[in-house]
Amino acid sequence: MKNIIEFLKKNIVPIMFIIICSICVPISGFSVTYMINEVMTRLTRNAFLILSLLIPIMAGMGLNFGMTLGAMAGEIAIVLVSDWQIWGIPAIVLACIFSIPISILLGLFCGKMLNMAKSREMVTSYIISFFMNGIYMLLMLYAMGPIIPIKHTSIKLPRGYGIRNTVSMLNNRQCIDNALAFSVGGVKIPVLTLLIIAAMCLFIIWFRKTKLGQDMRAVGQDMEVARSAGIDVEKTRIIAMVISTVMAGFGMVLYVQNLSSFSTYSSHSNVGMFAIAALLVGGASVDKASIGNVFLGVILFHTLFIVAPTVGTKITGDSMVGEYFRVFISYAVITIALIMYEIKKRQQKSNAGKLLAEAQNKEEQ
Amino acid sequence: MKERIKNIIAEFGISRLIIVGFILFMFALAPVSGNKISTLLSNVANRFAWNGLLVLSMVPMIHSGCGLNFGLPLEIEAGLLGVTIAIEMGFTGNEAFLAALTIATPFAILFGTLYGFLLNKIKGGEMMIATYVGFSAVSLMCIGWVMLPFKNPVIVWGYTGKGLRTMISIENYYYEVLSGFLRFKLFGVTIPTGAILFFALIAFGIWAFLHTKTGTAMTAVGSNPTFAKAAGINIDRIRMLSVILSTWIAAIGIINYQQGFGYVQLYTAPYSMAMPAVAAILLGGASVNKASISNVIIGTILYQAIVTTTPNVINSLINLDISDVIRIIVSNGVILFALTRKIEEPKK
Amino acid sequence: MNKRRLFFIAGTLLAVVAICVLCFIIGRGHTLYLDNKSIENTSYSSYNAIDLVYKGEKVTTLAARERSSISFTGQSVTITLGIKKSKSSSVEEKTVTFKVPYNMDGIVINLPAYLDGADESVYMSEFVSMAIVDETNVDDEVPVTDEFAIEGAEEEQ
Amino acid sequence: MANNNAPLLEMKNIQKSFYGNQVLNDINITLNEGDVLGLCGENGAGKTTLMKILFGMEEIAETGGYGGEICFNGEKVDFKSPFDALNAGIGMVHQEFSLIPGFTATENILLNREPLKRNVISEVFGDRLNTLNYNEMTGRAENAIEKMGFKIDPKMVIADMPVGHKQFTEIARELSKENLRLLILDEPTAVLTESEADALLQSIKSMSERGVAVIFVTHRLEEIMTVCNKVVVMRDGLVVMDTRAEDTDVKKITKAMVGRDVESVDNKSVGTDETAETIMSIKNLWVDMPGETVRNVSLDVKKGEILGIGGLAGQGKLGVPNGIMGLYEAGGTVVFKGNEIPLNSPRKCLDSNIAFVSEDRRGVGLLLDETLEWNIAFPAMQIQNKFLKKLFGGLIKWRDEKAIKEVTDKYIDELQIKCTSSKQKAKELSGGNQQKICLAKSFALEPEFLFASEPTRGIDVGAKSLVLEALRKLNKEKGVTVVVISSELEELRGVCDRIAIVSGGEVAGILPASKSSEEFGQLMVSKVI
Repeated sequence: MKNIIEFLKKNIVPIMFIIICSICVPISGFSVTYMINEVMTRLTRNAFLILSLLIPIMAGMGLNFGMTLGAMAGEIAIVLVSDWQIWGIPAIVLACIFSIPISILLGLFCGKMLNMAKSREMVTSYIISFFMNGIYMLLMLYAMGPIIPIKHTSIKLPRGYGIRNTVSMLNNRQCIDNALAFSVGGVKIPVLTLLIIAAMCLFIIWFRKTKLGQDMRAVGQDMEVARSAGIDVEKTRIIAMVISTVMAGFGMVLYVQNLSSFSTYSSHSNVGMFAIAALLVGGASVDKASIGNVFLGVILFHTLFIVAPTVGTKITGDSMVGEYFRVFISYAVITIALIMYEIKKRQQKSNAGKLLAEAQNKEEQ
Repeated sequence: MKERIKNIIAEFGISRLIIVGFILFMFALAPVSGNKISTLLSNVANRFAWNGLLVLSMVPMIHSGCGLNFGLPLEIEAGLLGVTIAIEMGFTGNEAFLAALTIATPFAILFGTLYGFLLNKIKGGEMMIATYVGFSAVSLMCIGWVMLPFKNPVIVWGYTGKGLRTMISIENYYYEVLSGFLRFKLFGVTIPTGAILFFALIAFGIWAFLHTKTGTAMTAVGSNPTFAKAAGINIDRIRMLSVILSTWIAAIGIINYQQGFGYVQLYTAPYSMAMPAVAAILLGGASVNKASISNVIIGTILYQAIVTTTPNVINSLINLDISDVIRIIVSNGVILFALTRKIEEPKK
Repeated sequence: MNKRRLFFIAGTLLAVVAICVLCFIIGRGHTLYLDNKSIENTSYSSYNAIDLVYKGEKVTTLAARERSSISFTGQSVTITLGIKKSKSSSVEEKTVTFKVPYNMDGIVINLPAYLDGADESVYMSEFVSMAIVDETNVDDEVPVTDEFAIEGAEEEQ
Repeated sequence: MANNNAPLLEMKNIQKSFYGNQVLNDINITLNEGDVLGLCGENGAGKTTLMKILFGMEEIAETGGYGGEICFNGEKVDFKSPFDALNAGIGMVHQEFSLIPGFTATENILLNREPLKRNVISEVFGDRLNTLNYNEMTGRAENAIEKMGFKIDPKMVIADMPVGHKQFTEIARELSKENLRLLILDEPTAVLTESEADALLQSIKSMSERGVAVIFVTHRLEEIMTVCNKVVVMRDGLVVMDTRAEDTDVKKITKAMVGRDVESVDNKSVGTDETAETIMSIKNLWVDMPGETVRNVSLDVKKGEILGIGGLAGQGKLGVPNGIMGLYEAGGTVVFKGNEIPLNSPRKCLDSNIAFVSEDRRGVGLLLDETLEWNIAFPAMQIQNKFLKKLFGGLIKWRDEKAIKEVTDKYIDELQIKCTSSKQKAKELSGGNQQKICLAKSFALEPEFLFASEPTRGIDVGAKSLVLEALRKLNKEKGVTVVVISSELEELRGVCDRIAIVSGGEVAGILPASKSSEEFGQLMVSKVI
């Protein structure tokens, strides 16, 4: 009985979500194929991004709210590539390659900053994402055009410099999804994207077996012991951050190729926040996350995401309630996960007292 | 003499010197760009009166060691509830202001107690959780604004008659009730005396509180919690008190902000209220566990100066609407700077 | 950084650069504009009707004075034309390939001139978009900065 | 290899001083291959500092380095960091575990020395992307464990391991280093059960047969006799005994460890009159204080006496006051002047006039960023509403700055605290003066009962005698019952009427201060767990 309660306590968030989904989905009245189709597209769209969160958790840096930096790098690369009128899969490949140097730069900056704010990584990475958002806007609104040559009017703002609010992806929309896609019973299965995501999972599993992966796990659990064993803690944490940012860059490119257009100035901050919420819904915690959490999380979180507005309208007759309910659920999930992590951290300290009391009356008998 | 200058600079902090230099540079450019310095200054004075209290609400929690109060949006909701209910009950003109304050107080105490109880449970991880508690509360309230049974046509959506509007003008309610009071011109600069007096009153209240027995206990809890515990202080009770105090000031602060700004902003407006207030108090020289009233005053003036002068000056000079970007970079840059400072642990 | 490592790194860099160049070439998008118009004071006059078939799929039939476009990636494009010179003549199939210079986004081909054997300078010209500045969404000016992912729900998440 | 007739390790006239007080003077130790040297001595005798010098810990270099010479393997060496020592072949197992909880034993044993396999990606991106060679790792770990002699499961994760196994994992880790020539064990048996301790002694024997020298730092004198062939006893930074194990026995070692040349200890105490009524009685107290766990202490304190509580470090003596004052989780019953005081709440003790001077000055005792005035006046203000002006009929209690300044200046000259003014920040004072501030803080409470925990630790000699004098004065003139907790036996014998010795989390015995230090020494090591 004890370990059942333990199991329940540990996975309170996924269980809660399963219950909510099982209530909302029937109410929404969507057909099964529609649901599966929707969840499949969102799964392929977001999975890569959420996978990029695993490495920093493994290295003990908590939830990487700074992943929006990687997303920004991906967006900058996409904008450049579409300005050079490159279409289809070559455009996606080029965008990924071009996002690497930018991601590395941003990852280094973020890693250095987090090393200066040890024990406060998450808040700092959260603020870094806003700070970098400011610099990103400076770059996109004022530097693109005069400094970085942008030819096409479809991308440039009418005033001649700066990038439009929304950049269209029409000429390379779903180019990867459709590549080897086939549909089974009305559900489109984008095989190539799934292959890419599977390759990423293999990389993470393989990475855990490398020396660097082992060092990261050691640093994540106890920095002092790792340092006394000779591991360069600072460098390892920075590498973890760089890898995560590069992966987030790729994830963003994959995410954007699925849409017909993306909003240059806001989609990266949405993406970051919803990826973290999805991961936590999958049962991950601030110091432990597995690939299983990613997929369970994506499916559960996005099922609710699809269903919420319609359920909201059905219950309250106002579609806005569904929208707000969706945003509330994401924030609530992150809050609960953070609170449980802090409480669990303080709990280990307090049960030593009980042992002593038991030891004493054992002595008396 | 050189020695004195050196420790003034160290005391004032190099980063703040850069920002002050930047602002002076802006003021120097003002005449060239065609706006009068006096209008700029009155702008700063006006916005100081609006935001002063919101920044002041940071002090109690930083003082008692709860860290930077990113949960400000939750506290602002208490104030918004006070206003909407006051208007719903038909108060108009200046009584609406007083009614809003009185109604907001019970909500502030309720929200403060819940929020304080939660923060006591998670000592150490306050800042991150406060942020998301704030956001959850605001998004929950968005649902609330739609569902709660408000009838008064002034504030309810015109066509559906259900759910509150996002922006409610308080033109004939308590607009400028404080700022307008004894307003006078000091060689061209309009000073909203009423609002500044209101701020001064609350600030004096805080200053006085910090001189009382419980106030001293709160400072001790902030600077070394184990010392306070050894001296018999009930840490959780003091932290709870600081959170309730901060919630109450924030609730009052948002109502004061509205009387200056002229509109009540509901739904998603509170989201973006936390960052400016945190940036302002850090700009004033506060650290993650030490903040004083002078930090609030200096910080708010500096921050508002940046936010108001840069757009007017730069726009007219090189007609580039860059102010929004600069605001984001500066405010988040300052917070980042504070977070990466090493706060010396009491043990070291 | 021993010799061996340097060799491998150089190898990978080269491979990456090669991939980029390849992508630039095969990925470069162009648009081919086809006119079935006569050109004044020349002998080339529009045909009765020309069918356009691209990659086995019938794109459209160009009547006189009509223009249509095909967008494609890569430097050259092959299309088959079903040409009816006049109302009564039979349809003559002809497969043609056009090479597009790298720096041009789009080129305009005047079919009658091309089919009647005119030289390149006559039948081909660069397509210059009239830089139509659509005043419609001028409110682009104000960047939508949704700092807190609040309007997260607006574009299909 | 250097000429192998020279001894493996020679430490010649080693000197070390911390902030002015001499911790080690003129230490000479020689050690040959395969020797097992038992190193023992009271706390503060300097043995841990000596081992830190040998192991090249950064702490030593940071606090001014050391005098004298170390020759290892015949060559003169000066280790700047633990890594130099490790490369030279010296391993050290510290008291607190340095293990990664989530890793298996194998991963811990080979931490940062894992055997790797090359792969395509690591060719390009660098060696850190080589994959771990798992079966080689298990192989190496197994023979390290077997070399160590005690069977532990290499696959088990440290977090689920019993405490003893963790210690063996660390030893196996040091043994897995091929070039290991000398292993330092710092009180390894403190956490082991009987059977595990014997297994450890067995593995030390097998190590020495294989030519690995071992320095075995412990309080358990019988273990030294069974396994060591050389014994070194240190006291007050001096080597007082350096003989072969056969020529000595437990009794001689204890005498060397504790016995001073008994100069006249001016103990003015008149001894406790047994007839005085008990002011505080403690029954089956347990306290969960990390490193100072109290298991089952029962003790009665007589009114008006100065009771000393002594014992070795880590045996629980510091846990007693911290537990009673509610700073650490505690259980049991404490009766003060007839009525029972609930535990785990500092307020209740302070309300019944019990004050506490903490051993952790900087962490618990002081508000480092506040002025001396606040530090001294704060507890009295909070608990007894002293130094407060009543405004509007007591509705608001306002800080009475004048009264606070008065009481601060009173104690500044009474305890001769060297400071620029009462407004100076506490962190700017020297150790001795900070301790006086903590004392003044408790005196301001005008307590009836005072716990003073390690009042003289880490302060200069001048301040020491002044602090002890102040405690004696408080007891004599104001009749305050004082309990002094200290690890320096001589000091307790100088100021207390009776001394209780805590060992293994329990009271080993209570003796009048006039008893000889050997008897106290016996009590100290009697129940060492």
